[in-house]
Amino acid sequence: MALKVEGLRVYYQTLRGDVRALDGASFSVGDGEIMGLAGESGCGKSTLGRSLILLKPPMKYVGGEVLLDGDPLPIWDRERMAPYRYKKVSIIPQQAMNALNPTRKIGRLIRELLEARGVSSRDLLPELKRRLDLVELSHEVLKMYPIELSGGMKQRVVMVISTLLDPSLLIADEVTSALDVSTQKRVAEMLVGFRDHKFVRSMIVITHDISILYQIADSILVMYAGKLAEKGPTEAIVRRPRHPYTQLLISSLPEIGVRHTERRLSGIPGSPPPLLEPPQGCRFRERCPVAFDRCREEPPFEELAPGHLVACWRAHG
Amino acid sequence: MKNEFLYFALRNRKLRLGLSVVLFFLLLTFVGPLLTDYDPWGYIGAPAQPPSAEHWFGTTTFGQDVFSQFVHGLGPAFLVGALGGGLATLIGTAIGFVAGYRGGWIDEILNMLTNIVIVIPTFAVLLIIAAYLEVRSFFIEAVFIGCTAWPWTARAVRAQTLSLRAREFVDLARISGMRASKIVAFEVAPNMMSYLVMVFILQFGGAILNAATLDFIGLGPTTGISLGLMMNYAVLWGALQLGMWWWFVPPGLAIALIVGALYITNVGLDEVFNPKLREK
Amino acid sequence: MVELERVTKVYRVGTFGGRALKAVDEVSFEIADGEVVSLIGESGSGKTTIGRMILRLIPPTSGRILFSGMDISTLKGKALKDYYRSVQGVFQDPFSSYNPIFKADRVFRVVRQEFFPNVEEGEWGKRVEGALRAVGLAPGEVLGKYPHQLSGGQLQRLLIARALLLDIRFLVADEVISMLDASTRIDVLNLLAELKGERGLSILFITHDLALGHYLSDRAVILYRGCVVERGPIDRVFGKPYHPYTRMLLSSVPRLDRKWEEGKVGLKGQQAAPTKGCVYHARCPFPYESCKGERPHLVEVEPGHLVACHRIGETEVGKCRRQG
Amino acid sequence: MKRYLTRKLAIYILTFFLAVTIDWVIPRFMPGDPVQTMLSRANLRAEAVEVMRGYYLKAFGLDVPVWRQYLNFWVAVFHGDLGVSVYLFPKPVSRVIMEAVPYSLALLIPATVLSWIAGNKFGAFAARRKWLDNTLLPVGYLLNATPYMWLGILLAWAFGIALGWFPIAGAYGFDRTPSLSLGFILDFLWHWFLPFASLFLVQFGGWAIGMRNMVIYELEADYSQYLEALGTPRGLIRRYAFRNALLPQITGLALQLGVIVAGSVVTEIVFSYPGIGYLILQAIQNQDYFLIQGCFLFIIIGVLLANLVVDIVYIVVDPRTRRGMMGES
Repeated sequence: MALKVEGLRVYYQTLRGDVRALDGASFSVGDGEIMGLAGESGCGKSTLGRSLILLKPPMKYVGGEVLLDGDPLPIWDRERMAPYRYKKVSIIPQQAMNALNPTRKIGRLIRELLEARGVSSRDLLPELKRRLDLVELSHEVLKMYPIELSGGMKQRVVMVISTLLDPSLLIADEVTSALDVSTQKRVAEMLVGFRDHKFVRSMIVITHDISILYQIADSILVMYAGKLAEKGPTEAIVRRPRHPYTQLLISSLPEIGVRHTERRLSGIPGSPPPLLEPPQGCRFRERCPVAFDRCREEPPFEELAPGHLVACWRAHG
Repeated sequence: MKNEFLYFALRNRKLRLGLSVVLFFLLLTFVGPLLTDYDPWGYIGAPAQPPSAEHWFGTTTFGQDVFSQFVHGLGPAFLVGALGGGLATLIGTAIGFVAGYRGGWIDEILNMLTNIVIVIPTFAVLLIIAAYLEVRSFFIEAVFIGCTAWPWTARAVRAQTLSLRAREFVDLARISGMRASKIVAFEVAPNMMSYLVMVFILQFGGAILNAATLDFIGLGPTTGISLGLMMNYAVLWGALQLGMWWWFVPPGLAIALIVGALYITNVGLDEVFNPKLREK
Repeated sequence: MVELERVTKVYRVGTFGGRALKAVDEVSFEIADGEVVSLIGESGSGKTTIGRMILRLIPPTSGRILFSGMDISTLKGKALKDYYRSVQGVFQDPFSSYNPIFKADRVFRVVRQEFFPNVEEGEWGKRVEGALRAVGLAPGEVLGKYPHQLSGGQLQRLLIARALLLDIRFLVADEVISMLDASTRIDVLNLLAELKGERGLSILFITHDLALGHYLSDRAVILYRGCVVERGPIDRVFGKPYHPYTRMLLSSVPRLDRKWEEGKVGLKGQQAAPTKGCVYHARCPFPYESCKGERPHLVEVEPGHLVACHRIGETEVGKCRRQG
Repeated sequence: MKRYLTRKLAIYILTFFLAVTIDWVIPRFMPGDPVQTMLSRANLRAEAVEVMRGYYLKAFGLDVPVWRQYLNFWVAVFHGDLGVSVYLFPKPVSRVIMEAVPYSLALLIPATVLSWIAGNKFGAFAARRKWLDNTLLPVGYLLNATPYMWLGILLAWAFGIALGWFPIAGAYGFDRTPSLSLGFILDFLWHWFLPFASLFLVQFGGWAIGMRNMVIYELEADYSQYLEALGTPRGLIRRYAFRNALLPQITGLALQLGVIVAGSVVTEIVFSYPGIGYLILQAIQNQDYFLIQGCFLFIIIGVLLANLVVDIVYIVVDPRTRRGMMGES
């Protein structure tokens, strides 16, 4: 197991109290696995991603453990976590377009960043160039300022920088969201390429778009309102989802070939519960068409079939 | 919304501190003259006396009561601040709105004007105008200050208007058939109220400092008393050499405290208005 | 109902308007009564600019936009207001569509103030409730709330209700669901479909998402770099696309029913904006020499289905399809 | 970059044009008869009156059309002919000013440059360091709110009178004449220190606070967050933040120039320091209008030149302007 997360709880501190953005997450990601992390806005998926690398206020560590390659990650300690960052865990942030210092040439930025982490930039230069080729960027970008690149180019630069030290775990946070479909496809394929070239051992791809995950992920973890709803192999999640939320979510996605006159799709009525004071029991209960009495108790996140976990009483019953 | 604002406003330490200091001096402006019977210009006592029960802030080289001068000088400071600062805010806001909302060549011209007035040292212009005016009043001083201090406000308001204008609610107002002036007044401006309040506070403080500088070099109002004028006389008539600290400390300290408190109030307001800056 | 005739928009960029940027380049198409047309393109295709020109938020540089045969650029004063009675828009970002310091239902008051100053309070209240119910909102749940207290889906519905108060005949829906969550998206789409069906509303549905376009519309217009490269009935454009760009788009869409093919979509050549020749030639997998020099015109390949590609009309078409 | 600089230059030239016009308009179109008023108000020696009247008539050229007068004024300005000082009769205004300028610059340049550097360093250092930050804020705002002359007066009183460590008037002792001897230089520095310190301190507060706010803003920026997520040591992140925060501070310096000049004028007055500021006070007290006008023009030209220098520095420091990437000023 490359990554093992056990009972992780991370809250957001606000003046009104703690927002329980991530309320107990237990899962693991295997060697060479690309795990997709899906869910709607505010479900806690970005909180989960970020807390694995940089947990800082207003985020608050409440409990849980994280093991990477068998070693515990001190994610609650901002200082002690520093040596693990980049070398062990790395991230492609959501705002990749703004992630580069505007007043440094990209080559120099990379050099200074590597030297600061005690890595010789000279030794890595050939590899850096090889990877720029891989993401279809000319070596000239090293002599340019970020402002001279397009948004997409900046994002690919960030992708190369983030993976340059071959981290064990890469977190890709909404990397494809703002992109056009054609670019989206290439970028998604590049992520897979990073894994195939062993630049990263395993990867968590955070997105709200399940169809992207279907293309590139080995497994998908669906979150709802700060809790894990379902995790399983991609094919199983898309074809045979067991959690009612996953089922409704997937059936609400329009596909090419579907027309409203022929097959009318429908969304999920209602909206997610407030995470400031979340309801007891299953958090999807209010919107769930098959909810019953037992859902007042919290359903366990348990294995149904090998590698397929669901938090739903109906699925277990 | 409103209650939340009030809640944070009352809890904010900087805001409370800043406002109390400003209010204290404002109160003193009104109450102060009642506490003293002395004519600020009258030669009423022994010269160069240190503070005493009779003369709370001592007397000048000529035997004038410093406390009386001080409390009478506070009023003009607030007056020039409110009037000059208000005028600067008004001009700057108007130019910023027009330039930012209309865009095009109007924007180009107003922008050019703003840039020119920004590089002209305000003080030098005030200097030459004041020098040629034989009779000067607080009102004229405030108007001149207001007419030269607006550029940074215009620039900031223009930038904000530009960004608000690009928001979709402005488009929605336009396809509701609303006229441009109405959109600025009812859609754009209300979003900037908090910002404009802060601009006014800064302009207020700036106008007080500007006026004090002019008064100090003898280009202030030709009649009346002001804090800047007190410092002018103190320096001219040897308060320094004679060690008469009670003469020059109060006026400068009052200005520094009032303006400083205004700045602190501003930081406090900024924290109240922008949740991101609130103390954690 | 709405007709675009060789509409062009050139933006001046740079401090003194030094460079010109052609956002929309001689675009012509029309939207018939009761028809939903999808305007599909990636960022920089000019799709939003077209929507804004139809709403008269910006003027075209050249060309005409006709509404019921009338050139909308000539409208002024009352005539313009009447135009807005029939033509309305809903935009991409629901949160930015509301003034954050006012309650959300202020959009209704503005409509009353501007269009129906004579309708009395009670009557107006009934109309608002009617419009809210028509878009599937419970009046009690949304009236009197601030925008941040409502969800994106609710806000977009409110805007559609606002348009309905005006008895509109044509709606410009600019990426209206791209910022909504997947679980509420489809309901807004269904709502638009109902309005078309029940009220005979014409809709210009601007989107970058081909699946959404396909779900809702009757016809599609594919834009690339400000030019129409293909347009026609939706099932023809999606079922039998001719233009290499349309085909590339379709093959790049992530789908849940099949995996991506190993097609190589290059990222290079995306930056340069060609001034002559086919707008797509730098990225086209099978360009001709003539593609560089001459811009292809839209050619009708089957009834109502037009394509702008030099390969069309030649026997190569079939071959080109097989390769793509 | 070329466009950026051209635009700036155009503004400066326009500004200069406007300033000269103001300088010409104000004495002419203020209420009353300027020549008569000036002559009657000025405390002139008898023999000077006639010379002055002749000069006024020539300078104001009241017998030629207005446009001609305006043109003549420009010609005179370009010849450096700004009239004759009344108070230091018969010295030409330009010479009076030139003699005062070195003293003003000796105060202004070091005080401005050093306070800018020190304020920025200190502000960046204090940002996000709780204890320092909590002290910096109130002290900085108070310093920034302090009228320049008052701080000058306080320093003069405390260190000049009460403690007696420094002289509080003049640029050098009465018994000395300017020379390059060590004795004179030490004496000069001794006189220079207090006015310098008072100018320095007020500005220091402003820069420190501005920098503190900018650094905090930069540390919140996406690129800082990204670097932190990659485990970059705080030193490098702060270095980047500092460097990027400097850019708005450079622009801020240009915006502050007018205020700084005003501050140095009153500081010179407090310390009777023989620069332009002290000259202005003398001119006002002696109603020496030509001298006031000359000082006005001189300050404007000085500030415009300083603005140009700041612009060039900005171009050197910000790579984006060099690459022609700046849309707007």
